Amino acid sequence: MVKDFIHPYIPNGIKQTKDEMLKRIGSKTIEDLYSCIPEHLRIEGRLDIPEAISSELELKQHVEAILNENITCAEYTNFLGAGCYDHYVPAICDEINSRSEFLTAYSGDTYSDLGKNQALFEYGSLMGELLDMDVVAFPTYDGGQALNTSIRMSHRITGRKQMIVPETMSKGLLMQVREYNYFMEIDFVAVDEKSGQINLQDLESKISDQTACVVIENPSYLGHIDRQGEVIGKIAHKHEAVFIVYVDPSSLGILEPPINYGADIVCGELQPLGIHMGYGTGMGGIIASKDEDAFIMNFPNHFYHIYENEKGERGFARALNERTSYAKRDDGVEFLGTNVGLWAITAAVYLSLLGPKGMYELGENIIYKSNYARRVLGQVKGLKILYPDSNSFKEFVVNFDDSKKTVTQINKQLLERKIFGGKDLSREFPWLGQSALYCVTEKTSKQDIERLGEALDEIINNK
Amino acid sequence: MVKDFIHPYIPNGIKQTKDEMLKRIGSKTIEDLYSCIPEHLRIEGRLDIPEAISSELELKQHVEAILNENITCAEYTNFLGAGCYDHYVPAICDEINSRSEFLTAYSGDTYSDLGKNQALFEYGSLMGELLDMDVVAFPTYDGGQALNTSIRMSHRITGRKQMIVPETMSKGLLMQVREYNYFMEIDFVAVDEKSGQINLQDLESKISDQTACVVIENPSYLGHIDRQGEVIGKIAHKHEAVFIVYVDPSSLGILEPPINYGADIVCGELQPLGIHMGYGTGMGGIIASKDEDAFIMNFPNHFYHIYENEKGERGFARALNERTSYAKRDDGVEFLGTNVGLWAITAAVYLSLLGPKGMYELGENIIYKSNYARRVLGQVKGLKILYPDSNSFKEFVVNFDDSKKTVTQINKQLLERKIFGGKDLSREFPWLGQSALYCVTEKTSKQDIERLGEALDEIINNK
Amino acid sequence: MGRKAKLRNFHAAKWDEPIIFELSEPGQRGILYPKVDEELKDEFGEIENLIPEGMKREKAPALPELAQPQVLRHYLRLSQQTLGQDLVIDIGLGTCTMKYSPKINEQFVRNPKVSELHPLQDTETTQGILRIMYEFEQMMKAISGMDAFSFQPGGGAMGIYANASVMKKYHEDRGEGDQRTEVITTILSHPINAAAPKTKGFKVINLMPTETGFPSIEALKAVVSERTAGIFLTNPEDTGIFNPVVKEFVDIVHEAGGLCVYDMADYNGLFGIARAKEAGVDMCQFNLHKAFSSPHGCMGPACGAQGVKQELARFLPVPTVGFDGEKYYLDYDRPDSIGKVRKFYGVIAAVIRAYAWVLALGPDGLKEVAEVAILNNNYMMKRMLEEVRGISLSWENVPERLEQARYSWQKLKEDTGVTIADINRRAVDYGLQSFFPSHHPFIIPEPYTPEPTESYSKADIDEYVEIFKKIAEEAYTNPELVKSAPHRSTISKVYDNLVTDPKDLMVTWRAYCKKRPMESKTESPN
Amino acid sequence: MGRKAKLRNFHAAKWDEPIIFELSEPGQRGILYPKVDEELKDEFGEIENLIPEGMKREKAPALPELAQPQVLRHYLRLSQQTLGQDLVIDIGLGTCTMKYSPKINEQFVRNPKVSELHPLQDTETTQGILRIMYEFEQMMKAISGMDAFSFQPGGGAMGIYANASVMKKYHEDRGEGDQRTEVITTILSHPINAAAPKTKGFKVINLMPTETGFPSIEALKAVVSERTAGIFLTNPEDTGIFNPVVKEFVDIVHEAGGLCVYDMADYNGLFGIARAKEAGVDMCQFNLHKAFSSPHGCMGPACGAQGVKQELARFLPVPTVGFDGEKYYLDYDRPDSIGKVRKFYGVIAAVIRAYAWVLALGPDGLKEVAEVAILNNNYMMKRMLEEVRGISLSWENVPERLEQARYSWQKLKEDTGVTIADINRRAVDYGLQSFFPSHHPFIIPEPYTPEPTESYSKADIDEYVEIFKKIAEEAYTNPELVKSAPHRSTISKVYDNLVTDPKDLMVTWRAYCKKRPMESKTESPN
Ligand SMILES: Cc1ncc(COP(=O)(O)O)c(C=O)c1O
Ligand SMILES: Cc1ncc(COP(=O)(O)O)c(C=O)c1O
Repeated sequence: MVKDFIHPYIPNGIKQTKDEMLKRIGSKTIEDLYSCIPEHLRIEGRLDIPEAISSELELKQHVEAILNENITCAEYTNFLGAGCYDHYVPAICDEINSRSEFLTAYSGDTYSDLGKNQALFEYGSLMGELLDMDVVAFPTYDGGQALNTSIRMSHRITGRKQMIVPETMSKGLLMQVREYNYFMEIDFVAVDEKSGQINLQDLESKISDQTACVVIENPSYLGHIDRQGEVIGKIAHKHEAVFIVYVDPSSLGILEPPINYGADIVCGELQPLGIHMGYGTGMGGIIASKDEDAFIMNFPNHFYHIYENEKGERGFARALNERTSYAKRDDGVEFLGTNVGLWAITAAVYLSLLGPKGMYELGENIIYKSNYARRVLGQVKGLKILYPDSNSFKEFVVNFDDSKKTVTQINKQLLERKIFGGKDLSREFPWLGQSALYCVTEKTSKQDIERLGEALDEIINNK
Repeated sequence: MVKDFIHPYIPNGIKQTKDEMLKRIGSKTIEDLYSCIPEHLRIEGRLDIPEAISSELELKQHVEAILNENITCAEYTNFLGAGCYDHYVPAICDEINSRSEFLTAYSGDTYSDLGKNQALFEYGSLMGELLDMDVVAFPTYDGGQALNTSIRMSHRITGRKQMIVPETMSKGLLMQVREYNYFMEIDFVAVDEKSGQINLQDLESKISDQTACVVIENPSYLGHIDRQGEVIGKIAHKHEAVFIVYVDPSSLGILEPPINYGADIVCGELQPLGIHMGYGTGMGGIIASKDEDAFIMNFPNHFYHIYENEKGERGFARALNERTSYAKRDDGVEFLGTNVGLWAITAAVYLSLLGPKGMYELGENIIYKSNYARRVLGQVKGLKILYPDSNSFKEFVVNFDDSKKTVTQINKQLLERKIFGGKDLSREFPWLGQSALYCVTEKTSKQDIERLGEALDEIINNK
Repeated sequence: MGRKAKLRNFHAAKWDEPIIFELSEPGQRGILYPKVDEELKDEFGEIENLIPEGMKREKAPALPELAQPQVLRHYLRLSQQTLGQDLVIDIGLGTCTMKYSPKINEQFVRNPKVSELHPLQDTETTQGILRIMYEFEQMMKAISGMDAFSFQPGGGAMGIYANASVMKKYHEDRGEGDQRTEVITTILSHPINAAAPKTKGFKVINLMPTETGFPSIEALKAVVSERTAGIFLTNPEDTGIFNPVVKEFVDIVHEAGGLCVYDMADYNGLFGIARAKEAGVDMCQFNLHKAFSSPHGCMGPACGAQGVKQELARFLPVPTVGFDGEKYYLDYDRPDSIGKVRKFYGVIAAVIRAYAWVLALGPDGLKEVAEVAILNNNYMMKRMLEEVRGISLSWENVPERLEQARYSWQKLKEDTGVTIADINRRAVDYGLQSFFPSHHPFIIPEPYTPEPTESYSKADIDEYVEIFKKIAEEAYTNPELVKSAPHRSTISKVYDNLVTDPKDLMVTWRAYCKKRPMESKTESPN
Repeated sequence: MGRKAKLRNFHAAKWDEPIIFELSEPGQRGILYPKVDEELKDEFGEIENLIPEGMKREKAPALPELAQPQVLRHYLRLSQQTLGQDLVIDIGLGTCTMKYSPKINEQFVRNPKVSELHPLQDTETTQGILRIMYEFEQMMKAISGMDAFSFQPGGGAMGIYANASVMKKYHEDRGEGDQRTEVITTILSHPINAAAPKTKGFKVINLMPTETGFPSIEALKAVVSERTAGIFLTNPEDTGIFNPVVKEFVDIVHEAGGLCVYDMADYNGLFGIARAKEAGVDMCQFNLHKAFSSPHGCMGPACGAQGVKQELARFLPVPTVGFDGEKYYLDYDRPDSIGKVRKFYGVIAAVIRAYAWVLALGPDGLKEVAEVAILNNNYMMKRMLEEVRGISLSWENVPERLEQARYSWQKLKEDTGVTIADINRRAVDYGLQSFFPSHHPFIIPEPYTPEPTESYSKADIDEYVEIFKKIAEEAYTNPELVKSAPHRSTISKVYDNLVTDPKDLMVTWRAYCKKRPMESKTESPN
């Protein structure tokens, strides 16, 4: 009747146990227990999936053989960024996020998961200092979704439907924005050809009393540091639009936090803060706002609030839940689900480790090395650095038009030299010609950069 | 006066903190605090070691670049054993032994380290079941040291100085035995040429009322299963010598535990039980005896004993400490120091995971695959399997004399084919000619074995 | 055989650990970064030369400053104060499918061969990971009967949202975008089944259950119309009740021109038994972090695997993974796609874990998962209902439950005044994770929804039942004990539901330092 | 600045976890192994065909049977009940140098590039690891002033034992093996300094300290003779007192033809300040798992780095690591070697960690380690002696201490009846690891030996002192509270020192099931 099915993941596979349990239930077979599922809804026969590899040893050999087909950024020299960044992950970040307790906890409350809840409160608190802001939410899926929600918030607050975004926004991010904010109109503000800075006249000409928000990225997708934030913010506010800044948190040890040049909502990608790339696994969305009711009540995300009792003991719990779809279903703010708690904790560890000085050194490393790369590549015959009139932080655009080669060709040749060249922009921004977005982080060494310069010189100039 | 020295490993490097502390002490400088060290005992100048690589990122790049010069058994196919074994390490073994709590605890007592102490008691208990014995000590440095102590115990118990060991004992182990039991006389008992089994006549001829112990390895160093344990034990006991068996714990799911054929003390290498090789890092020494006072009181090692209070709470603490050198200095039994607690816990996890059936399957995998390899290699022209008249467990000896090649030559050619050939025995046992000890574990696949056979055929027969 | 169920004399780890800011010692460093090469400093001069005016950060962020061992210690202590599934009998968090996440799978995803991959690398260098994504898609197709999958959604909620997007696109594509404005779901479904279509602009109709635990066919018929864009169904719902007429529901909606979406987050009791395909639905999503064993990670990262029928495949997010017989590739050429719902390709670590988990179990193993999940739940239900005072089952006249069940403590509350909040605090005293009552609105009073997945042994379930027996007993004999719980947790009772005004919100240390009530200040903040 | 020292409201994690055997459920499996290929089964038949008669195991080992999540859970719970250095202010375990073991170093040793190396691989394939061993030897030479090192000994004790072996071999080599039969050490030295030479066959003379904390030159002279094989010195000893006339000791022994061995396990206060070389000794050993940061791992694996002067290098264990200008190699051609003290080359993981630790700190960093260790200890001493009731310093007339100090609670005991055992149990209630009193024999009554290494912040030390202030206060005001401790630990008091007869020994579950006193049987064993 009942049979043995012995697998390490299923303790009650033993026939005797099953029989005992069935006896207590008063049923003869397990099938009896799901007799409520009519025949026509049942699967016929066995699932057509591979037979079990039930020994851990063989499973490991099987999966690792497949994974070994990958070649990684730890093996080759990487100059890819474009939204996912090859930053150094301190050992302690991994130590903490691999702790069984954190790895396998979920939505537990004040008492059962006090440690998790405190760590999440600390995430908000640390991010608050980095951003210089008081209201930081539990992070969302990724930077794109953080921006999506920021835009929706601006719509809910202003009741308006137009958003203005820079024409240099990444097409990936833009696809997310269009998808999620499908009901909004999108206007692109032009950037200056030499500097990549927002064209303020164009902004003025496009903004109106229909504008829900003005969005900038700082540094921009193409790498340059926006120096007009304050002016842009003022223009937005003049029209009572919300000023949203999408920021790279790894820059905030050396660059001014957006709130200080007028941002109302700040969002961005969390992954740079101690989280491995993992082919995109490491993404997370930072989202924070000014401490004003209208903003707070328009967040769809969890807030981890601190409580204290008479004894001075502190608990941490989700607050203002009535906003959310968990409490209100379709009457809640947007929707809420499982997001990236483990990355929040990881970022908390990262910020605790680095502190103000570490964040400064991080930024310093990136900006010097990246600028060095920009200079080295700028000196290779046949290459041109775009947006020369702006400072850049960790990314910059290299144009290959003079080399008469495509980025695809060049990147293939770099790959042969064990280098991942910059991201091909030629389809994303045809108006940039054969251009690629190069990224340099604190992990990139001076030698790596020089080797890249030599490799490109070789490839382009047959040196 | 005092200067800042800021390093992540040293919290009190801050000048202000140092000054505060010095002030409390009432000293001006830190140097004042070690003025008790006279000048002539001081180092002149700075230590002549490399300058600090104080960023974790650079340290990681530096060390990993060096480690990447290694090629491992995960990359090549390995047939080396000979005292250190390439067994599968279940994921949970590593999970547990990398837990901060276990990794960084030390010698804490009953209350502060209850969990550790229970795990150590469980190690003894699980090993006790595997060995079918009641008295199992905290493991010692490695199998060699376990054997050393076993021999010394036999000396202390019998007051005698002769030990008899098989002539096939590994030279490495023998070096340890000679070093530690320098005051004892060693006699080698011959083995049968066709079977590798102990020559009983020779044993009878060498044993006497001077014999402290008779030692056998089972399986032997050269891989065959000793089938005369019971007879050997009887011969030893007839002369009131202690019968010591050095056992491979990975065999005990399918092979009889030595106590059941008369062993008094059982020792062996712990590493096969869930511990990575780590270039020899993973060694540990199992040691267990009959439950008799004379044996117990002659252990130099810790015993983790179980206690219970009225409430039924259980504690675990070291017992009969008066035996040890910790309590008695030079009047204690041998000496005692930090050994391999983390490996004891790891082995406990391993045995808990495998259980009786896992240990059986492990043994089954090894013995079938190893015998298959023995057969496959035996069929290659120019190779000969030694000791054909015995069964072997996971290792066996291949002789290459007919091939007119040395093991060195053959192993170099195997290496080119990404295979680590068996251990060269030609210097260890010149009487075996050009022979190598091949090891096959549960990790070795049928395909690996066949590939080895083909590779050897190619190398030897220019196929 | 086995252990006797005994009540555990538990106490939570209690480190009384300050907020990380309170541990700051100015000047300490947790980690150092490379010194910028002197040559670069010479080349560029001061950092100000590289930063536009006004953009150099003036005031360093007031992050705490700690040495490395102190940072580590702090977070390790917090971790010990967290009852992860690995540590506890995590039966209480029903609907969350708290199952064992095999440790071997962690080795796979923490392997640099995964962790150090950039998503934009040339696919020549990512064949391994693409192969896993591709093969896992084939598995998911077999498991669900759907024809195409995307693993881009970052969780179940986003998977459902993506299905709402496909639904919208589908109708737009047919020129019915403006007409098909209504989505139907059930009030008992996870809130996301209402919130996601709403976020996508649909009007949502929430159907109430009848005494069967699901809505009547009549009720459905009454709301279906030419405005119907589709229906979002969960089966079984969080009540554990299976809707046997789901096919009829689907047919009705299909006839009206709507699409049917299945929320398969509660799939754990159905592996190898029932599929989306046989129910006739057009789309579904699975939570890889639930039934497929990827760990929950303190609420993510997660993956909502979105599966659709062939007709809808062209709408899936971009890119998808293809295989040309030799190489795996990313297919961006998808003009009808809804676009992107998450950066790159989703939480690939969850895909790898799920892939390894399915491989480890195979077809028979997956079915065994479902059967044991059902067996465990029915066994526990029997014991709970017969042995625990004050508890009852919702929809008592429908006795069958699959892998979970919704109970009510209403009687206990009426008899003793002890509420689910009290019971939940008390449960922590016995080493349990707090339980999940129900989603809102509470259709059932004093709800309670445990789910004993296949990862728990009979002994575990017995221990779990004994605890609730005991707590119920306590409620009847000494209600104050339960009401004043927890007594053996990391902290004692705090009043953690007092914030109603956003002005009182303190979600950062800096806000707390500004706002916290004077009387509670025990020492001045850092 | 910084946190105020406050007493922590601690409670240990308490899982009330059974012995693993009690969790067994016959039939459950924690892990499966590959099925043996059918072809092999066909080829060889039954397993009996492969095993000699009588050698097939008849009765399967009575190991427990558990599924995988249950095994994991059990050991995770036990881990939480263990106060590792990472988790606590581990100042109490003096002489053990409980310092921070950097996590980055764990990544190195857990890298398959280390863990999957077989020690007998062709050295062509192990150049990386050999290079680290070689380079670390160069570092150790500079740090100690010795001329050659072996990392083979598996701990400090074995390092000292290996030094005793070298000593013996040296005298034998000179034909004085039979004459040089006596070794001198001090009664305050770690017991191994007596036990190791004894194990090597020497007669041991233990010198008593004078009021200086170390023996007098006269006492030494009185025991030195032509029978003297050598002396085993520790400086500073576990008392933290530095012997400033160590060179005179060394000279006296040298003159008599003996060798001098330095036990450098207590080296943490001397990095960059004083070395073996300047003291004139011939041999020494360092514990890489102590001053060099390799973690203690619940008592190992460990490494005793054995260092000797050039004249003794040929006696070091075989093999050593060499470098021919191009390649690193293992040198087995060492005819004068003592042989082997441990399999292969020792605990290489400890070498890698120590190497990385030294690299991370550099010459200035190492000296800073020593200076801060000394500063921390002196600061703590000042506070302890001035603020804690009932405590005093040993050898009070020698006020200087380096990195640790031995105290006495004798006065407290006399005043209150509270013993060090009581205090130690009570300390656990405040979240501290139990402290180390002293090695045997107790020269100082009610001894106590804390060591605040450089890993602890001032705030940590302050917290530590406050706890002992409080416990002393409790002893004076409420001694029963201390005597009946612990009250907030994983278990309450058990009488853990009752075994004196080996017949009562229960070190295995099976022995316990046979022997345990009937009255304590709470349930029948599995
Ligand atoms: C039935 C059901 N649907 C949807 C979800 C939402 O999934 P997620 O939490 O991953 O966003 C859940 C998760 O709790 C669920 O149980
Ligand atoms: C001074 C001294 N010598 C020797 C040892 C012994 O070292 P190990 O414990 O590694 O065997 C110790 C360790 O406690 C020690 O402190």
